[in-house]
Amino acid sequence: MEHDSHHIIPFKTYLNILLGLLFLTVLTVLVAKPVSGFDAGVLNAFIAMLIASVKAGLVAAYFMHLKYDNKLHLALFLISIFFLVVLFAFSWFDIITRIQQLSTL
Amino acid sequence: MFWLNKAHASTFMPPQGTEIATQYDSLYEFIVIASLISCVLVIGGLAMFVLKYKRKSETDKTAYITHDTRLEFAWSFIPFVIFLVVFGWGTYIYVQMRKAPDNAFEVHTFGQKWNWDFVYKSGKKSSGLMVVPVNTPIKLIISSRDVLHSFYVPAFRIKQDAVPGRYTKLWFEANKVGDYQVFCTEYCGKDHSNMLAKIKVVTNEEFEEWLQNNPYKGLAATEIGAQVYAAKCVACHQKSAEQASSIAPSFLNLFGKTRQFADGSSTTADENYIRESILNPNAKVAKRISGEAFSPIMPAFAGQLSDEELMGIIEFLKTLKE
Amino acid sequence: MSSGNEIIVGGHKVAHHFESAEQEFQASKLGIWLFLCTEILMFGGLFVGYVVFHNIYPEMFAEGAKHLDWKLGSLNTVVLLVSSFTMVLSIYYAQTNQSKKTSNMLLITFLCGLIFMVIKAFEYNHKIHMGLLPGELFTYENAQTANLAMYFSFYFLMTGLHGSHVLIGMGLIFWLWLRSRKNEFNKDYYTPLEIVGLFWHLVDVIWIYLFPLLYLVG
Amino acid sequence: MSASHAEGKNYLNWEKGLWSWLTTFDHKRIGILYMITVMVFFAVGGTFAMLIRTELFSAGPNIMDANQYNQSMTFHGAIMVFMVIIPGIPAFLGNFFLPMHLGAKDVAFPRINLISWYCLIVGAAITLVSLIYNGADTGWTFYTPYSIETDNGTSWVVFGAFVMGFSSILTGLNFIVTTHKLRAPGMTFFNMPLFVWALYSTAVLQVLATPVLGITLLLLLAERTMGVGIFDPALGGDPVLFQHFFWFYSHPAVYIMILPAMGVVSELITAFSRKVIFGYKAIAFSSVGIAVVSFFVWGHHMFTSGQSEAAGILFSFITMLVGVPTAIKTFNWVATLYKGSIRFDSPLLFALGFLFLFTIGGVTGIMLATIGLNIHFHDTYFVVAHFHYVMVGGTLMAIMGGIYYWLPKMFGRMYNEFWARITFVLIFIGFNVTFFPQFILGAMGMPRRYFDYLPAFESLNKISTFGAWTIGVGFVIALFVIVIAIFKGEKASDNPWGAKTLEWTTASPPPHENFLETPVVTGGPYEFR
Repeated sequence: MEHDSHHIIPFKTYLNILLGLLFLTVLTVLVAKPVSGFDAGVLNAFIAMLIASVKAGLVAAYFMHLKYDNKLHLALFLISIFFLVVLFAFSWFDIITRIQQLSTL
Repeated sequence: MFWLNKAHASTFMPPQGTEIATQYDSLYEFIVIASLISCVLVIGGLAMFVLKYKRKSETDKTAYITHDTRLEFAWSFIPFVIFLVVFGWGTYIYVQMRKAPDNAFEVHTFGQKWNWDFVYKSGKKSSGLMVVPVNTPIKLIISSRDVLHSFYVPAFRIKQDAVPGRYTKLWFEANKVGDYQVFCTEYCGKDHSNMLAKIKVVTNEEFEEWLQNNPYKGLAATEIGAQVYAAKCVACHQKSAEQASSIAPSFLNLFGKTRQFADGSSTTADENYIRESILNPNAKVAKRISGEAFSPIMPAFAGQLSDEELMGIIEFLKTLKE
Repeated sequence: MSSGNEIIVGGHKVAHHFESAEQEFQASKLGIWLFLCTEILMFGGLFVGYVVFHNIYPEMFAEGAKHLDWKLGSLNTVVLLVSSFTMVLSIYYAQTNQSKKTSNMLLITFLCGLIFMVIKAFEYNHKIHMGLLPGELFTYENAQTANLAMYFSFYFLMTGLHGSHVLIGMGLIFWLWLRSRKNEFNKDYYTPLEIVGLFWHLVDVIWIYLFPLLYLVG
Repeated sequence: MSASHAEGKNYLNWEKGLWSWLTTFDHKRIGILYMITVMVFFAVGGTFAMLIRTELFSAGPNIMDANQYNQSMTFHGAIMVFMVIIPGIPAFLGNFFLPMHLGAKDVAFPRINLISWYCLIVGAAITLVSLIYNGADTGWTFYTPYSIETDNGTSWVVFGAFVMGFSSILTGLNFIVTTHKLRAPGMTFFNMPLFVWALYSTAVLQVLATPVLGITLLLLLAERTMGVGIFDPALGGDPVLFQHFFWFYSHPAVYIMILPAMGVVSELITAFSRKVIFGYKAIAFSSVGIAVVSFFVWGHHMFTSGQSEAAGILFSFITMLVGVPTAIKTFNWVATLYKGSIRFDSPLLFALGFLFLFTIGGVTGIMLATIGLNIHFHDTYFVVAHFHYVMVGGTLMAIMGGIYYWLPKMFGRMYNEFWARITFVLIFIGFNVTFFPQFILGAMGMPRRYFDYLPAFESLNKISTFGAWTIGVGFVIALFVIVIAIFKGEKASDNPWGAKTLEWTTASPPPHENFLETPVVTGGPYEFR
């Protein structure tokens, strides 16, 4: 436990992660429709969110040390995201299952 | 169980105005009885243990019972099964409550601070009173002109919020002729508790006659105005001298007077001004006697009032002089 | 307190109710992680609102995104990523007892935050000038879709809340920089660096999502 | 150890003067600060309750007009929820006893603990500023669009609630870290008293749910100042989405209010029956289970709101699942009494009162969870009666029992048993007289938040008002009993009840760092053998 939490990640790893993040930033800009005109249709948002999640994962795992840290912290991180998904999922479930009623006047 | 049925229906719950209300009450009675039994078990057990195992001396030894898996499973599983039964039964009733027959007669219902307006497809309008035929499915298409309201008929055991900007629905089929109370159950401000209405269930013939009938037939303009005032205006606009706490200007001595507005301009309160103030109230917002502007909270009445009714209000205002 | 058993590790006095410096360090980290959870859920509320209305009004959001400058957004992304990198390096140098470098990295991190805010200020200024403002303040006249004001409500609320976190983070990093110049951090005691670092990275992670959502997908 | 632990020194006289209290980092002193604040707020909220009930004594205006009634109703709700019940048990009893139950010297972050108290005070002060701007009349639920357009000090109440949210978050954060990191040697998770389990579950809710309330209130403020339109249908927004956001916090908040009370009851029942708790793990896990499931049920507040039918049925189903762990707890408490050695001191009376009222609150909860039945009961006095049975009958009973139980430990003095029993009788009977008729009123169809009502409802309302006055008298007497005990009570021994949890092993009142020597734990918390 003690070893884990004070784990020193080598300088080179940090640098590689930064380069990776910058590369992904360029990538997400390049595949975005408003910039390049490249249109993946409904997948546009999906691709952008996927790249963002990979970036966020890199930051969390290395810069925030989750990869080497107490697993409780990782659990907390995931739990908070899970409850966020719950908030969205139930609210959205309500909105899409509403039966639209229109005025008949 | 028959006597219990009677007792509940006549004492605690409102009269049953629809078939669904009868079904509702059966489930309600089932749960009440199940609840009574579980309360007797829990509270009775509690009382029994407490009395029986009263402390006798300071050196009493108590049993060291940490758990009993079978017992604990039983009292988790049995409630769970009961809850599932109740859930299934309740959902069955709910689905019937929500699914209006296709041939239902439609009445548009609008909530507005603080009264209910009903509009029929024939163009007939009514405020605070909905007249419907007996033994006919009625579908309400509900919306609100300002904030949230909720249309609640205890005798039919139904309720639905009126949400501004969209339409919600509700249906019922009254099986007895009579008057039924309507409440607003979503808090909507000062006169929330006075936002009442009546549903009058009549025979088909009476309903047809009511639908054809012009309520203003033979009335003078001022009398029409007085009726519209009582239905739509009185909640905010008084006929007496203006109080400091009023939320809207008084109608007393209004006509012909010079009005001061929030933006500094002024005009004479003539027919055109009054017409504009009703149809598009926020175009000119009046000031209080103290000089402070009223809040622009009045909903626009464009499309709700006929020319006859507008004329009526103007004539009625002319009579409010002191 | 005049307790006789003070524990001093790396020049830092461990608070009286902890048994060891390690216990204190672990408690602090758990505390900041719980705080980050609250941040995630708080920003999350806005994200949920954004996604809900984006799905309801896709054209309106697409039009809104066109009014944002993706070049400035990308630049800001790079600035924040670099600042995260320098933040993590300051911890790295503390862990390896190179306190001069620790303090330099903190200064660079602070300056990156400043650059981010300056660029943001230019963007805001442009939007305000155009009348692309939230809700009732919206005065832009050439909107193609209804309710375009809502897009800018989200834009200003999300970037505004994020910007206020950047400002708070900058304040904290400045405070750490002052402390690091007094050589307060070393391999045995760098808890404040770790805690502020985690906060700063979370601010970065939130921007990582805000950037594509607002500027690219729309 | 050191001079501070000399004979006769305890946390009360360790430092002197008002300033030492306002700047203290000692969890016990902060607990006492919370006790005083919560009591003051309870008096204010209770006064509003008396005004409401007096106004409703008969139909028509009695002592106030509709606007004043709506404001009383709003302030009663907001004060009782945000300033009394949410901080009530966790921040007052929890602050004092959670570290002692764990054998710790303090909570993990004493400074943050004090900041959390100041957040509550500042938030409450901001709320009161609204009174200058004509009060607030939205109800504590702040439903849009009414809360957007109403023209008064609502923004201040909203902002005050936002600040008080931080108080709740920081307390929860502190408790989680303390439970994880500061347990005494041998204090495993399953050696912890059930009060700690309950507080831990509560803390998880406080940390995970409150931020969503925070952002919801910020959005509401933005609506009121800039008209951002997210919840305003006139600008393309959705008022029902506000309710989703609001209840995502406020349903778990209901459990923030009741879970700690369940923890207190577990302590009281074991201590006064001198018996090991029946089904320790079942109670502990049901606390956690309730906490988790409570995040999935918020839509049962919205069955009639314009939410979709499918969502309503789903929420109704999940709500049924919460009933199971709640039932388990109740049965386990009753089973604990079996073959015990029961002494009828007032803390136990309050615990039994809790069980009685909570059972009624629970079964009516099942009625409300049933979507078909809910349609008729929603927003009527049935709901009002139900949540008062759970929150007042539950939480307030537990607070009163907890205060009497721990008073000898907190202040080293005993209360007057006779008068304490009188308060129990008055509060218990008054409570049932007040709220049981409200179930019937609700079934008859009387909507809630009504300033005026139809004549048919009058007689039951009269009974209810008499009951409310009885509760009022009960609490006034209780205040005297407590204050007299603190200053004039007989000296109490270190463990007057013969209870087994760690706080009773140290002096009364406890020394500055709780224990002269860090305790070493070898077994469960209720080892009455």
